[in-house]
Amino acid sequence: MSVLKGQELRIIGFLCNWCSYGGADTAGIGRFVQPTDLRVVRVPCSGRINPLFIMKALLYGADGVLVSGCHPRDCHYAEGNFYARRRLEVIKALLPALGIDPRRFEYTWVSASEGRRWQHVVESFTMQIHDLGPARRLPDAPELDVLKMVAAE
Amino acid sequence: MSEQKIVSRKFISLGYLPAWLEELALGRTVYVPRQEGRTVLYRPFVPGDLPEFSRRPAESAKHVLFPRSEGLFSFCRKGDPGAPDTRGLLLSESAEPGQAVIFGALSCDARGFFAFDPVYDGCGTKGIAKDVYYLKRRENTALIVKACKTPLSTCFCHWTGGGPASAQGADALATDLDGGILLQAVTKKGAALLESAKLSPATDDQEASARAAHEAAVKAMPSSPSLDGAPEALLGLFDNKAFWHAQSAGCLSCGACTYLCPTCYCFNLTDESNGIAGTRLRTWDTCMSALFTMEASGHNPRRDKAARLKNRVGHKFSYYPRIHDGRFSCCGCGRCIRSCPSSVDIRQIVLNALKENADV
Amino acid sequence: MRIGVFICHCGSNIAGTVDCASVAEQAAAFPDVVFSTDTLYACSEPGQDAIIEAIKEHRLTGVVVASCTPRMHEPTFRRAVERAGLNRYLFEMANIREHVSWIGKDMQANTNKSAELVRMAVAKLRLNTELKPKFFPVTKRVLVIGGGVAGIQAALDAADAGLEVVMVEREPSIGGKMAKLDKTFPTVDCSSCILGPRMVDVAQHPNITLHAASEVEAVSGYVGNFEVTIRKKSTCVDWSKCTGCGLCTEKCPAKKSYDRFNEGMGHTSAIVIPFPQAIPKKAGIEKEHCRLFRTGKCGVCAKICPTGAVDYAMRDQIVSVKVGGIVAATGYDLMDWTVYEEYGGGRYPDVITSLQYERLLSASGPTGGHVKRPSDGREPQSVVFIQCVGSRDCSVDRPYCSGFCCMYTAKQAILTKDHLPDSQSYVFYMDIRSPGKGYDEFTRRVQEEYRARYIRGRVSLVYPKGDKLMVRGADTLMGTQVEVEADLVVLAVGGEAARGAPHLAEKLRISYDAYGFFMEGHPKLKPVETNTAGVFLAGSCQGLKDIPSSVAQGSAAAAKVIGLLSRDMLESDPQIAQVNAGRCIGCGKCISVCPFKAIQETEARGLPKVEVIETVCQGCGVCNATCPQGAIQLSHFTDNQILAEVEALCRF
Amino acid sequence: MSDAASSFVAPPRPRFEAGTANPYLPMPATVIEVIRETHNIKTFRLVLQDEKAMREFHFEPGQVGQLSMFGVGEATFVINSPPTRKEYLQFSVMKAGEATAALHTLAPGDVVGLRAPLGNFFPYERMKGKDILFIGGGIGMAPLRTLFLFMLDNRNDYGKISLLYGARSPQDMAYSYELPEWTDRKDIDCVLTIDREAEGWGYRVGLIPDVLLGMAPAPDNSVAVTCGPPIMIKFTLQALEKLKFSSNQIFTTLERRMKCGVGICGRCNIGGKYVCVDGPVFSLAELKELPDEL
Amino acid sequence: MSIQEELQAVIKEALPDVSCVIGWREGPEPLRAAPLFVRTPADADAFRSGYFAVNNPAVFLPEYKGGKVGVVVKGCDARSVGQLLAEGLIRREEVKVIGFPCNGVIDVDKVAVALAGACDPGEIQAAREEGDELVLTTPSGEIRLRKTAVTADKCGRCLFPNALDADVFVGDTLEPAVSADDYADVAAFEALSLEKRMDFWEQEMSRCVRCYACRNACPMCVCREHCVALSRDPRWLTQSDGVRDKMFFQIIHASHLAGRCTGCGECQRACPARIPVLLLKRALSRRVEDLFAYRAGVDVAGPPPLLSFALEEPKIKERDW
Repeated sequence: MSVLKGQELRIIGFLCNWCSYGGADTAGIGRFVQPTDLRVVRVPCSGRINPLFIMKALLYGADGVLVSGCHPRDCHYAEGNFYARRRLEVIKALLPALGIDPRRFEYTWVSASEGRRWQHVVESFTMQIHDLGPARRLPDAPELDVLKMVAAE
Repeated sequence: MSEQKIVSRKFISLGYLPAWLEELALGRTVYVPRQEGRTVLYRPFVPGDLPEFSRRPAESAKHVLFPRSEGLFSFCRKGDPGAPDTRGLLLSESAEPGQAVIFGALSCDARGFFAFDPVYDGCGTKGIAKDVYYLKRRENTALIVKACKTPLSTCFCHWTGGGPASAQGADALATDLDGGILLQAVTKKGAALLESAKLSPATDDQEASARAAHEAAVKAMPSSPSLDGAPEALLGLFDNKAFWHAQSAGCLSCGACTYLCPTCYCFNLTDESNGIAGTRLRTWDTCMSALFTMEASGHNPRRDKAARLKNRVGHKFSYYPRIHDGRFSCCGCGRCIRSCPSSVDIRQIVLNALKENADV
Repeated sequence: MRIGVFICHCGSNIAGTVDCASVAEQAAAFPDVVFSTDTLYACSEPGQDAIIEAIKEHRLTGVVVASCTPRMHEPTFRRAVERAGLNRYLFEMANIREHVSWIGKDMQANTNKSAELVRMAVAKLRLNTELKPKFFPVTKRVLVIGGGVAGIQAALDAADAGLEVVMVEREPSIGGKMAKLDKTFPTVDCSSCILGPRMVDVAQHPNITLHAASEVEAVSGYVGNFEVTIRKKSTCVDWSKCTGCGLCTEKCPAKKSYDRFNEGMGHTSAIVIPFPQAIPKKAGIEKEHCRLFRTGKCGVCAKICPTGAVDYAMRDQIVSVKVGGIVAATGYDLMDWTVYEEYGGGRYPDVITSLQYERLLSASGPTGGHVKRPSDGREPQSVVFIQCVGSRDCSVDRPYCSGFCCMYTAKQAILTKDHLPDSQSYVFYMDIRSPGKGYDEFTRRVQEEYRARYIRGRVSLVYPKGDKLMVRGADTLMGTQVEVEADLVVLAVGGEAARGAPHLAEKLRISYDAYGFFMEGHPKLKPVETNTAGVFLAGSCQGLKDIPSSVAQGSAAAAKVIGLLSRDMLESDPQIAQVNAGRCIGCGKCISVCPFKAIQETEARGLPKVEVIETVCQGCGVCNATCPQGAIQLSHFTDNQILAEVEALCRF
Repeated sequence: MSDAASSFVAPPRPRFEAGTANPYLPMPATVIEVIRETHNIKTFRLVLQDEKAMREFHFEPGQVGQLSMFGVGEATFVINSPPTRKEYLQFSVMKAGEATAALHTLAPGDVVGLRAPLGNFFPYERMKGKDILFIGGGIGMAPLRTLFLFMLDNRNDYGKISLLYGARSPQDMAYSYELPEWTDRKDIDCVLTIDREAEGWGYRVGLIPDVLLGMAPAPDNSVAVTCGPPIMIKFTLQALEKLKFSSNQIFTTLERRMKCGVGICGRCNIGGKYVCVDGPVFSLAELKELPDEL
Repeated sequence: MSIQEELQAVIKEALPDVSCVIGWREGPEPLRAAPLFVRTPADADAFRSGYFAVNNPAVFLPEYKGGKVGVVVKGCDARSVGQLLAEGLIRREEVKVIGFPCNGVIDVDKVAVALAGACDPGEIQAAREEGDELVLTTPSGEIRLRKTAVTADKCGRCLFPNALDADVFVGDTLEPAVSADDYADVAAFEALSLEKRMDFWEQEMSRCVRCYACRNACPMCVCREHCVALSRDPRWLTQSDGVRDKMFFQIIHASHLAGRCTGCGECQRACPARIPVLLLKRALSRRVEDLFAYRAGVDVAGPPPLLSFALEEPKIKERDW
């Protein structure tokens, strides 16, 4: 039930509903073939994305995290992506200090019409993560091993 | 030392210590004080890496018997693939703990378990429930304490009924002598550990030197005030808000004091789950946190830090002794003082309480 | 929770590359899932009925449908579960079509990915709670931005339905591009004869307030209650006094001013009434041409004006208005064709745009309807039309078809023959696109009846030869090079998004595409809606289209607004921020970041707290990402819900 | 401990009887019925999955249990069905925090965990032959219900039995479906009251302490048992004292955040008393000896 | 009059106006002063400033919101006061800030290193400063240490030895020893391989006991009992002893301090497991300073950088896909 062994890595995308999720849909409607590693979490706005979601994902098992929102000035909520831009940019600085390759996290802007661009972003980011390989994970508490029972079955 | 009967005695020269520890580590986890980063902690012995005795460990050894976090049991909701509508529940208790030895703990660490024992054995609540997890570990773990020579400025074990070379709560006592260590077992479990070819028989002279060392260590400690009146004094001050407000002014409400304390035994229970599987965790908890007593409704009987500090001091020097034969649930190790970012001094609070109560 | 999972095949759209049965089987083992199945078309009537039946039979308290994008059918399925008695928010979708089956060919990978997306949806659903909308009153007034034919149609329809309409037009007169046209295809009827009366209706309709020479400055608020600021640009003429008598334009000494209405095909005065049928018919000073403004000496118009309407010191005025809905009908502009060096890049006076040609053809134009070459005023005998100038041309980043050029070129060729019976027209084209009613017949007529020569091929060069222009191009059907001697070259210049369109889109918080055209809510199902509730689109601002389509969209947008504002109260989306007062420490960080000023300070038992103004919150969640304690949570997208999705992927 | 023993009643200490030596291990139980009492109170009826354990399950009126929502956690509730009616164990849950919110999602057939019985209980033996006055407010009726029904099932052991039960409004009244039976019974005196006038309400209107003073029960050979929200308890105790009930004649139950339920985890203490083992039932006399930390 | 005596006088003077003045007194250990709460003039005699007065008294200020309180601050402490003010967590009119020039404070951990096993630092019976030296009385005699070897790292990069925005400033202002913070510590750490960096944290965080002293000693961590560390809604963390969760808490702490951390180092000093948790915060501070030219507690006029934005961000170089 986990990622396909040897073929896929675990990439999580946080996409704003109005632009980038739509852009990913547009790419789908256009049948723009993409690698299958990415799993998308839909959020209303890139401003909703607490940078800690990214850190959580990276620390707890993701090999890469991609955030995409509306282009600056094009936010459905006017300002959300402006806040996001600052916060995402700042949180990136934490990765090298933790020993996590900063290339494991990228953010970008894709509008609902940019299906092609989305395809390109997914392709290049997935390739980038595959180049980096599986991420090292800090050990979890042994007493929580039971939580992985599902995977074992 | 005097209050306990010595079951057996051995001597080990310093050169043999690593080999003996390695021998002990066969089939057991041996915990020793080890330098970690900028501090000394009780960590599993690693061959080739000698215990660190030049500094006293920052933490107590209680995590060996009472882990910071342990899974009490796991649960799994099994769906029947044929009929997903029926869901059974699978509960399984966590595995039994293995054998362990703590070597080189302090006397105060051993006395800390004294505070645990009656509570976790159900004595405090007159036998209603035995904590099988702690008791099993207690049974499986042998404790060799090492006598202290010089006190730290924060030490006050002798105020609380202990001493720098007490073996209370331990299985054996180790004392540094020239060229080696004298080992004196006070329990059968301790004696069994001393059955090793790496150890040589101890002499009466060695025991005499040890006794002298113990006496010197006791002497090195400043004189101790009487805390006999503490239980009543603290109860008497229960409603004295100003007193507790002043005592707690510097408190930051963190858990450093309680987590490093050898006698603090409070815990929390939380569930963690993922999908259909989960576990119930028992984790250390601290009465210094407002959340400790916060009720779901938002009501909190100990809303401010004064009330919480009062509970910590009160529990150790009043409520606990009133249930447990007058014994304090404080071993005087001073770790709460040393580890407190604000240097809150529990000794001073108890003395202040005695004074304040006397003044009233 | 008792969860039911439905994996949709979408015919073969999903089932073609996803093993839906396997996904359903895997989902059966997910926590709280008590029922799991695959279904051919979940959105079809039998599909929806099956969901409803399953809810009842298995006493489901939550539903996951894995199918297409939630942007498509989330509302559909929400209504379905609601029909079965569930709260509509106890429903989640997994997008296994646009995000899986349509973008990957590997069945195994797709199946695995689909199952994981369903696992995420289940994980989130387990934390969903019932949410109920609140109701708030609406302002029954609509703002129409743009007074072209689409905007006029929308305004009149809405006004006739009893709504108050505020129309904002950037130019001094409404009418838009259509007002400049001589005739319209395929009927060749007079443009101003059909548009003029509608413009008058706008002016006279009791429900319509017109702000010409005005622009939307700012938009705040939300559906049902927008607050719009309008900048009324100074025309230096007090329109409340101006009678449109035209005396000033006659006496104005700056007669050589650029004539914008006529696309520069003639000259006009600096104080100007754009055209005789202008609505409003008011004069305005074009400062860049006015002597007084350029030299400080003149003032003739002020002296001559019988009503004393001229006011050189006039300032822009700011007007605020509350509206419940907005129709954007901002039209298009012609692309800047001078990038085409091969057509002379604007250096040859006898190479003109189709819109300029319209003005030459128009009886109300600068030549009174006589077709004359701009260079020497001669009647052209040979007229070459070049199509697809700035359309379907990736080299100038205009890959799209403007849609209307084939038709108007045919029309102009016909009109040329009507005006100059001895003339010969040549049309260079790529393809003839004429799919409308009577359109193809029309393009055939121009070739067969009016003998215009249609040459399939692109023009590679236009160059002057004596007082003529040589047009060199390929005839791809003949496979030869051709060169045509022309007296006049008319470029069928394509359209592009109106100048400043992206800027307006940002104010309206709607999306626009790479070319500046506004994004509709759904290309098929929501052609005049946007993703911002209460904002609708009409006409070419959404994508280039001809007059009938623009008018149809104007009516469609009006219908949407009328529907929206027919209610006294609107439902607010309950996916808004909520404060857990027990966790809030009143630090106010959320207040400072909220883009909508939807959070305010309050107090509980003497402690500072914040609260959300429910009808103002738009649900962006910036506050949620800002609050360090997580005391303010965006309903339906709470931290725990998002974390559950992340953990469903990571920790297993 | 000697101080407690000397008071009028020392609630007997319970023994842990969860059927296992591990006091933390819950017994799986199946929800057989869910009753929506009010907008935020639901009642759950459970049976232990182990039939033998269910048959042999023994508890006393007033004892509590820890209900587990696996994956969420535990919360403490009184067993509010009487030991005399053992076809199921009943708990009433008011929605307040995470665990109670999760419990509210339970449907028949769902599985929960139960650690019970825990804590002490009402000294019903010593109440025999006395007149019993129950005073319950809102969800506070739950702990009274078990003793009340227990006494009805042993009606001859007790003297006059009166119940004063109040809630904010008729909609806030739990066990409303049982009330007609109680009010109709001739061998008990059942008074219902709501805080403010409401349409269709056929009983008393007024705050519990006021109604109580109006009822003016005689303290002689009586015991008052009360439970409810803190503010109601405060004024009810005052009213009882005004009516000359002594602090030995008044019993109530305390609530405190609990985790282990067996006196170890250390959070429910009031001074040296642990509510989870020394309580939840206390006489007013005992409460008065405790430090003031409620 | 020494600065300490002058400060005592100033505290006494301030007293009628404030409910108490927060400063330092001698602690139970010679090397560590403890917080002092001066409520009566007599209390002021216990006041001590100087090398051992490490605690940041600003941490207590939010507790006293609503009434007027005095606080004696070093330069670094004053930045915390400044940031609390900038965020509206305390009110300017409710604090009386008493500043003085600070020559640096001790790092007790460095003493342990400098002693090199000669004795347990806890055995030190007395300590005094003599010029550039620290003289320690131990059971085995006097030990002299060079102060430069045991002074806190933050003092070496201190740009503001004189309390900013003080109502009363005692003594002559000092010139800072350096002109800019070069974040050499962060750079040095990041020069290690990614593997080594993660190894480091794995090792360090394994010692964490989750006591949250780091958080509670932080003057900017005002959430305290409302902190997400223990909450279930939102539930960012389990309560387990796993390195992952413990590391993640430090990430939460650092991220919540991004653009707010003044670098006082109390988090690290408070840690009973001696985990160098300040490093993560400094990595973010460096970024914030680079991007927005913002230093918490100093550049407090505008809104904090992460609670605001600019339409164009000249310093943010987005990836070009």
